[in-house]
Amino acid sequence: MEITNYVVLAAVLFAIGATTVLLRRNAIVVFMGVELMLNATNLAFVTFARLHGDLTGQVLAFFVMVVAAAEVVVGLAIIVTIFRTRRSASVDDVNLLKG
Amino acid sequence: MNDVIGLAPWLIGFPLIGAAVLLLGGRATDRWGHWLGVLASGAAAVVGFILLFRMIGTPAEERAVDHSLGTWLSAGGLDVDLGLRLDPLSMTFVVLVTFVGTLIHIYSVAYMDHDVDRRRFFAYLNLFVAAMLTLVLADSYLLLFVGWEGVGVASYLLIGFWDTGRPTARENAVAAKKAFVMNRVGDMGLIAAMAILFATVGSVGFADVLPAAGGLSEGTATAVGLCLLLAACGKSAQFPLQAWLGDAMAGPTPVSALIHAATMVTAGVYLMVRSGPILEAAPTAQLVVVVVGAVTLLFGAVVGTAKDDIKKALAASTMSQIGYMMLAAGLGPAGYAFAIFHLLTHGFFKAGLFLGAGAVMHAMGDQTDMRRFGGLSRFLPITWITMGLGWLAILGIPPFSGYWSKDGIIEAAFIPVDGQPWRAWVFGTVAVVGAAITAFYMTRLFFMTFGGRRPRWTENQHPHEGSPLMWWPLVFLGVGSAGLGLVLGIGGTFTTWLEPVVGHAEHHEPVLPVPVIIGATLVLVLLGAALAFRMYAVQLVPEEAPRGSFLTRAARRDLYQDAANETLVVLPAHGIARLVQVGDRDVVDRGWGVLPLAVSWFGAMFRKVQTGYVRSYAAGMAGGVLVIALVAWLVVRLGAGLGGAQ
Amino acid sequence: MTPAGLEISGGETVLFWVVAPLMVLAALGLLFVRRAVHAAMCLVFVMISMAILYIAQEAPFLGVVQVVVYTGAVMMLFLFVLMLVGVDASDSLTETIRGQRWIGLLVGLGLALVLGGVVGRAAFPPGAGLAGGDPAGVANPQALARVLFGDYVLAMEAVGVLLVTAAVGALVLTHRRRLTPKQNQRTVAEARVKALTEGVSLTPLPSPGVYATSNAMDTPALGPDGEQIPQSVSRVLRIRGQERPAPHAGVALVDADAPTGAAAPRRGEEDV
Amino acid sequence: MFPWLTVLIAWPLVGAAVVGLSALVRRRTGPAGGGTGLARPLALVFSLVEVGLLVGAFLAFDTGAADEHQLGTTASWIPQIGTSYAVAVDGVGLLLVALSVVLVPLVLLAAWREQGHDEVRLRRFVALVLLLEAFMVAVFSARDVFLFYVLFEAMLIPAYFLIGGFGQGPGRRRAAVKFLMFSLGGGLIMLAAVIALYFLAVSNGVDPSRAFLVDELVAVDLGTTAERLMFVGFFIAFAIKAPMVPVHSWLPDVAGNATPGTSTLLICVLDKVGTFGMLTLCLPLFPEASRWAAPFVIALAVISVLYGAVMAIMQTDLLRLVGWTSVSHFGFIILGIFTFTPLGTAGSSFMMLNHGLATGALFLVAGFLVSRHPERSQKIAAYSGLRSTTPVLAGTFLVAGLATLSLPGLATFASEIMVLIGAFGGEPAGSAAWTLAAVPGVVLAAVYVLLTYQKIFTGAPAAGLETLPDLRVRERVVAAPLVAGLLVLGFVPSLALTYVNAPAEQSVAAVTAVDVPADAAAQMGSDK
Repeated sequence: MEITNYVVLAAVLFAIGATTVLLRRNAIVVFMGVELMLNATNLAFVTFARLHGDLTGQVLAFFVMVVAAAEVVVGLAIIVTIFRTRRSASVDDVNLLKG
Repeated sequence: MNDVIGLAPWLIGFPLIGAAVLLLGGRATDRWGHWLGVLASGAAAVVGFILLFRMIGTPAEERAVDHSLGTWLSAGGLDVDLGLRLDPLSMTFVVLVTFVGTLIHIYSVAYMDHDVDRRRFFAYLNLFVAAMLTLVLADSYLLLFVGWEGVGVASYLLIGFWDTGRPTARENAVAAKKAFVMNRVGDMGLIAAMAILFATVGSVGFADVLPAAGGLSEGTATAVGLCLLLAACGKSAQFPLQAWLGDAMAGPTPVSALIHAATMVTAGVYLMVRSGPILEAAPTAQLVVVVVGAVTLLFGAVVGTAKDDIKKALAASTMSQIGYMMLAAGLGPAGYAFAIFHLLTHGFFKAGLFLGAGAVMHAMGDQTDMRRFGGLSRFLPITWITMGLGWLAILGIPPFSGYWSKDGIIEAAFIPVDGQPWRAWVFGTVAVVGAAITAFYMTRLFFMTFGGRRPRWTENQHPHEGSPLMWWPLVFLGVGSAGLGLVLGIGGTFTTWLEPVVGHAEHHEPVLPVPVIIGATLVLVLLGAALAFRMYAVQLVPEEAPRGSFLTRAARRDLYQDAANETLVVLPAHGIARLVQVGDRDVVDRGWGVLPLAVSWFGAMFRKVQTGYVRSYAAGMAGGVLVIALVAWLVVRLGAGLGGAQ
Repeated sequence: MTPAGLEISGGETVLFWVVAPLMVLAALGLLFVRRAVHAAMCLVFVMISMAILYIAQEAPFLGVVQVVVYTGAVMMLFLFVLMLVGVDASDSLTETIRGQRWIGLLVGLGLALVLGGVVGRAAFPPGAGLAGGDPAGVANPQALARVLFGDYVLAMEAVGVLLVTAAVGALVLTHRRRLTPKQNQRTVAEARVKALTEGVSLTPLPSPGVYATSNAMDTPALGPDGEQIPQSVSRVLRIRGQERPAPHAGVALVDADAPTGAAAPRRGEEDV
Repeated sequence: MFPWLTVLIAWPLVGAAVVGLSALVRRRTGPAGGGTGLARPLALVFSLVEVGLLVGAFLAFDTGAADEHQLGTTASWIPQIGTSYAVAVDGVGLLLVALSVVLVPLVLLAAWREQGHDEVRLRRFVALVLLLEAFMVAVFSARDVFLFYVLFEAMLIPAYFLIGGFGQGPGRRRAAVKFLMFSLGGGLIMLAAVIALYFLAVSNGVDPSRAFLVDELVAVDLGTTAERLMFVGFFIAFAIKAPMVPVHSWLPDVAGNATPGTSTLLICVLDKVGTFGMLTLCLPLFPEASRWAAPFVIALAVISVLYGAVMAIMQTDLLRLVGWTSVSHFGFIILGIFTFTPLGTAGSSFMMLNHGLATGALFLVAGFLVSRHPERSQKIAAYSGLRSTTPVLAGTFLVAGLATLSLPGLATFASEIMVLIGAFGGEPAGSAAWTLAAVPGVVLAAVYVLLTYQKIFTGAPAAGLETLPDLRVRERVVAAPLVAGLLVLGFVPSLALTYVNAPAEQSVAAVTAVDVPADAAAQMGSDK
């Protein structure tokens, strides 16, 4: 087996995550898509760390995890706040970014 | 001469100071302002006579003196002094302006007695005298132009003197504006002439330009001559810029006498005579001057026969008489002296006629329609006699003054120029016919006013002579009308007097013997006068104007000059102006408006991309990544391909 | 062509081919399941599988962290929020933005193609493997710790600050500001006295169940005048129609089901 | 040597700051100072002291060397990009500085009651006027192209607020934006040229720390194409400012909507930056390009003369009319500059001063008239027959109007006739013909001035206007210096010509010293 299989797997997972972000309307599921994309990159990092024999990739994956955790905390807090005021978790209900 | 030359600036100074005091002093000077005006004008007259007598006392060749007060304007090669040129020509004018001017000042004290704005009137009169003297005393075209415009603005102010508070106020103001604007049309000519002279000779001073005139190419001289003629036409109400003079009668009558008869309107003739050397270098321009003079001469005379308004009839007469002068000025040295001579005598008799008309109007409660006069000789004897003298003078009956000057012009017109007898015949005939028509309309005016047994007055009119302040000037002018020509004309005194300025005229024989010309003229004049006497003194004059022939109706309407101006100039000009206005709004302004519109249109277009939906934005970003990847790939491929090709 | 320094064992190969398709399937579940809870469960599966792959790829520490942080903390957080929002909240899959579905699918596919293309076209170096580069005997967590607290100590500190900030941020965001003044005993008493004019009784309402014969909760109390007081029965019972009349001779229960009017005070203030 | 110009620039800035701070003083002392506070008197005192300083500058100026730049200061400003604070004036610059300094107190006095009793508004207004004064003095004395550009744009800030914030017309905000957009558009093109100029100068061996100084740039040979492009960049900016047809559209709107005082400062002084820039930057920096473009510029100038005059005749709004007359007069100024004769150039320089006095007087007197109308109408048709009720106002208006139509005896005549006589003999192709084409402008001027006078002041008094008050003492004090200036300079034009003759000769000499390349001459021929 080639080690690149891991990378291909990461790419596929990343694409699925991105598609989730584009297609789903529930903010929480969209968020899960983002998490999936992050995890896919982590897999790539770990694979490349192994490929190059360099631990830095793993370190970076570690940092991604921490940042992702922070991001989840804040993001979910925002979703909760929005849900509390608008009674909806659909991203399409929030179009204040309109130009 | 040089010991009194220092007085010369005071000729202009006295009236200018008078005008300044009266204008700035305001209502505080109301009580004595008119006497200050008379004093200023009188002082100028005294200075004028002192200078005149000193000039007569000096030998002929030393009479022309240039007196400079220092530099006025000096820049880029143009040096103009505040310089005065005193010579027989300008002194003639000085005496005419100050003497007649002072008489009219005195007359006005009484004439304007009841006007609340009498002080302002005298301020303007003084301003006019100062400007007129600047015009004639200037030693350069530029300084002449200062006076030229100065008399224009004084004329504007005086024509529109009654521009508020009267039923005709708006018409008066319009007449004033018309006069100024038409004068300005002429002024363009003077500006252009100065520009050409500066470009060719490098100066606008008489001392530089006139001697150099002979060296100008004929084309340049013609251009300058025609430009000067345009200026003269505007100022002297010559065809085709004559339309303003009739309307200018809206001003008080002393104004008409001083400005629109005796002095300002003759400035064009002065300009022509002063610029004689330039005209002589341009035969074409000379011919045009003669033609303009001849046309105006007949034009004014024809219009004069039909006017019922006494002032407008006199205005038409003025136009016609200036036509004579202009004709003479175009004849070269032979005519110059007679042009100025006629100008001088005309100044006296026409001022007298206008002041007489003023006296009649004063007596008849500002009535100007001659059909409502009649039989006034018994009630206004002094006016009758003095106007009678003026009437005889303008008819050219010997030995009254008009005979000496006008006959000289007619004779000069019959002299062939450059061996072209047709010109002599044409212009001579025109001059003689004009004299006959003049006799007709002046006799008509005189008898419609004074003759007839049955007065045609409106009710409640009790004509009587005005105060001595009014009739003494009439007497002076009447005496001048009667005797001036005899004094100056006999033996060619005046011609000799002007010779140092205008040059000596070689004597040429007219195409007809002189006695024949004189005889024929007199016969035609008497015929014209007799016809008028029969129609307006023997027969009854209807109170309402009859419809009249086509020619009469046309003459009443100034031979449709206003209509022609309206259709030929005003309407097209207004059309162009409308076009420019619409163009500015709809093309220029809106054209610039397109830029911001385009910007906001683009904004509106790209605004639609911003739906506000997060997922759209996310799709945009992801799509952008794809596009970038694609472009990067293409670039790499292309780069590789090129690299491979090399 | 297996790289020299990196041996991929047969076991790992088997593991990969078992786990990877399942992961992809679970990930696709994220796209297609309707209920958010199910999506969350799919994601949990993907993450745990991911941890397994990490461990297989010589990253045992990250594998453990993955389980602890993602499945243990992050996904639990997701589930909590889902509970808060409503577990049964299902997503309608009809698309509201015109063209978004096709654009999304196209872009997703394109992304997969591009990434796959890149992977396919890239020339990878021979695999090195982590064991070869490390000093012998040092386990993965220790090696990682050396790098983390050696080269990246500053980033580590910064990440710590970030976590604290995120925690505070979450607190601030979810904090509900009090819009009305806090109620204390005095204000409650004053409000009651004030409401007296509107026909609200000053004293507590009588409890149900006086003269009870069975379950006292569903029987209205009787007032001093002998009338039944319907309000004394819990509102829920009244709405369900489970109250029963008081056994009082001669007095019929009149219109017990009808609401007692808008002005009628309710028992207790706890409104949902 | 005393830095007169720096002091002249700094003093109004100090004034603006003090006026701004005067709010604090009043608050501390309580409302004892009446309803309108200290701002107006303070500003007036500052502007009058500035006039005193100006007199000092005049005394220190050596008229024998009017073509040299004097009274100046030079200091490095941003050494990294080689800009300097370099100020100095020649005779022309000094006259324009004088015009700005003299007009400001008059404008303040004229606007004494214009802004009502709102103290904050008043304070802002006078502070902006003082700020504008400082910028105007500075821009006329800048000898560093970059400094000039910065001031050129900085002037727009106070001008924008003066139009948009304090105007009288309903469209003042739109007019302010229009003014700003036009000016910024021109400034942008000019900026490109300024930057290009710097780099070309540096590449031609000019010391980079001095490469923005005009005196250094004059000697640089830029190369034909580059010079022409840069000329166009500068010229467009100046043409917009000077308002020249067809980039004049902003001017009538501003004139119709701003207060007369603002219009005076803007059109009589600030717009002179356009013609001043043409004279002192375009000609010396780009002599060959100036000659190359001259036939085209002259044609546009003459079109401006006639266009502005015709549009003025067609106006129904008094203040817009005055604005249009300026388009006409700026045409004359540009005609004089681009025919390259010492007489015409001196006339144009003189006319820049005279136009400020004459049009300023006309704007301010028109403002006095409008302020008397019960509804503050600017429509000419709203007035009639006012000569008998307000004779002094009518007289002042007439004098200002006659100055606008260049009547002899008033300063404008001398300058206009100098331009016309000079331009006729100009060197560029078609000078004579175009000059003759401009001459009808004097007739049109007579029409628009006298028509307006006739409509407003003659005839029967309009209903409701029978008892208007005549000019008050304050208003006479405003009008008197302008009228006196016009009369004095009209009778003794040499007072001003002393300052403009030498610079005019110098700038003409600089331009005519350069040969026009053969291809350019051919192009000039084909332009006709």
